[in-house]
Amino acid sequence: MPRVTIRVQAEVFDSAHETALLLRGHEDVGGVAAFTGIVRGGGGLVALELEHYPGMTESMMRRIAESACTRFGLVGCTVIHRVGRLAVGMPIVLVLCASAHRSAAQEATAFMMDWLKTSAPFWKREEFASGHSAWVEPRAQDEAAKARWGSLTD
Amino acid sequence: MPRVTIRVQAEVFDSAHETALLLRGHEDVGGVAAFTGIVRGGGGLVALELEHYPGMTESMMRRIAESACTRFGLVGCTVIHRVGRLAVGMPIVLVLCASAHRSAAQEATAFMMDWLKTSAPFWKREEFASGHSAWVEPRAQDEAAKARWGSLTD
Amino acid sequence: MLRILYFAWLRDRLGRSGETLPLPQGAHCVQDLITALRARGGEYAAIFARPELIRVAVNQSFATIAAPIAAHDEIAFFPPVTGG
Amino acid sequence: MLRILYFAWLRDRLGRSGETLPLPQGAHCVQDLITALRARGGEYAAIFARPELIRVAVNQSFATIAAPIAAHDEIAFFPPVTGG
Repeated sequence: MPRVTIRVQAEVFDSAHETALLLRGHEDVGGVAAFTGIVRGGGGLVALELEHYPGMTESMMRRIAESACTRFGLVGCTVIHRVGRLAVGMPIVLVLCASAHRSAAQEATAFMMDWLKTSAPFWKREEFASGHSAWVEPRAQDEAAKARWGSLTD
Repeated sequence: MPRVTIRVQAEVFDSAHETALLLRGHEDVGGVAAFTGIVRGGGGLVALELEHYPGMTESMMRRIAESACTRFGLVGCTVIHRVGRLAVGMPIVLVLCASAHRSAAQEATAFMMDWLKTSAPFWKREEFASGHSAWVEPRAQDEAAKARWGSLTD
Repeated sequence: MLRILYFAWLRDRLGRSGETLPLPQGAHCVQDLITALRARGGEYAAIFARPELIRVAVNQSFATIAAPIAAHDEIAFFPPVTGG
Repeated sequence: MLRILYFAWLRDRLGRSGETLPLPQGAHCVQDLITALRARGGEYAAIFARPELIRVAVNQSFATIAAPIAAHDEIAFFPPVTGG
């Protein structure tokens, strides 16, 4: 069985520690691909406030992770998504995929990010230096990126 | 100018530390993609011995990294390749790519790995539990993977 | 009782994160619930007049407005997600 | 003097990691150097009889066997690379 770890947390994550946990006891891993999403500054942005739907979020994250393991033959994967107030430069999300071969790990990471962005119930509100704040609009290109994978369980 | 770090070393690397160095002072990064290559066990393999061509290795790694920064508009990238004897489960290579948007970082990581595997002068010798050892044969699929990118400076 | 949840700007505009509600008379699907909520007027009418801006989950799975609902279901309304 | 380097199984089979050598009489390109090395016989003849198994770098850049060489160049022979 692939090793799947899912977490929603306010705290920062330690990608090296998570990688060590993912790999522990596995000698059949040839590569680990990772993606860390970061709060990008610009336009006076100070922070993001991340809200989620407890329960549904974790179940969607697990479905996405298990689907990636099956589709790409992963040894395991880890997805950690932060919630709460995250200042510019702070990490938001970590996806780690471990597999025997490199391309599977890299493609699975892209697949999981595309699905997370469009199917896990998180919402971002932007806080600006001016004091103004606004909910982030969804981007059509995120839906298009997800669409190339077909359905979650293809 | 993109921030480019190239190293060939015997010592293990710390991906979290390298990521922090890559991001320091940059507020324009939205994501960091990483790939860590690991000595995969199986078939009685005990360790790899990694040899390289000092001087040419670093200059090829730098050319590949700078090409990736230009082609994908990276904020910066880090490539660390280990040499010497590496037991099963040990990390061999780390590629980190930081960019404003996710897909550029992920594609640049794949690009750099494809070029490293086929154009940086490293050679692997496999050591087996039986005492037998053998130089690793190049794989045709690695050349094919590189070919999809055109030339290094396209 | 239905458990209704509102997230993100729906919660901001409605001034509440959720409510419990008996299944409205004759309601069989999400659309029937939306019709009942619109009938309250005010922000409810304004928000639910534009269902294309809203996503729905029934019992924590994405659903369409044609999805059947029953007493004790958890029904969430929220904008398209923007995590990751 | 040319500086010649051998890596991986070429070094193992030749029993040396490199050598210095005057530019052979009349040699203008890598192929001319290979011809001179083959003429030594033994492992040199065996290895350089199959140039398709060997890659060449001149002054630390990949080169073809048609690449020109000159005194003081660094010329490396090695198998296709297998790092990463």
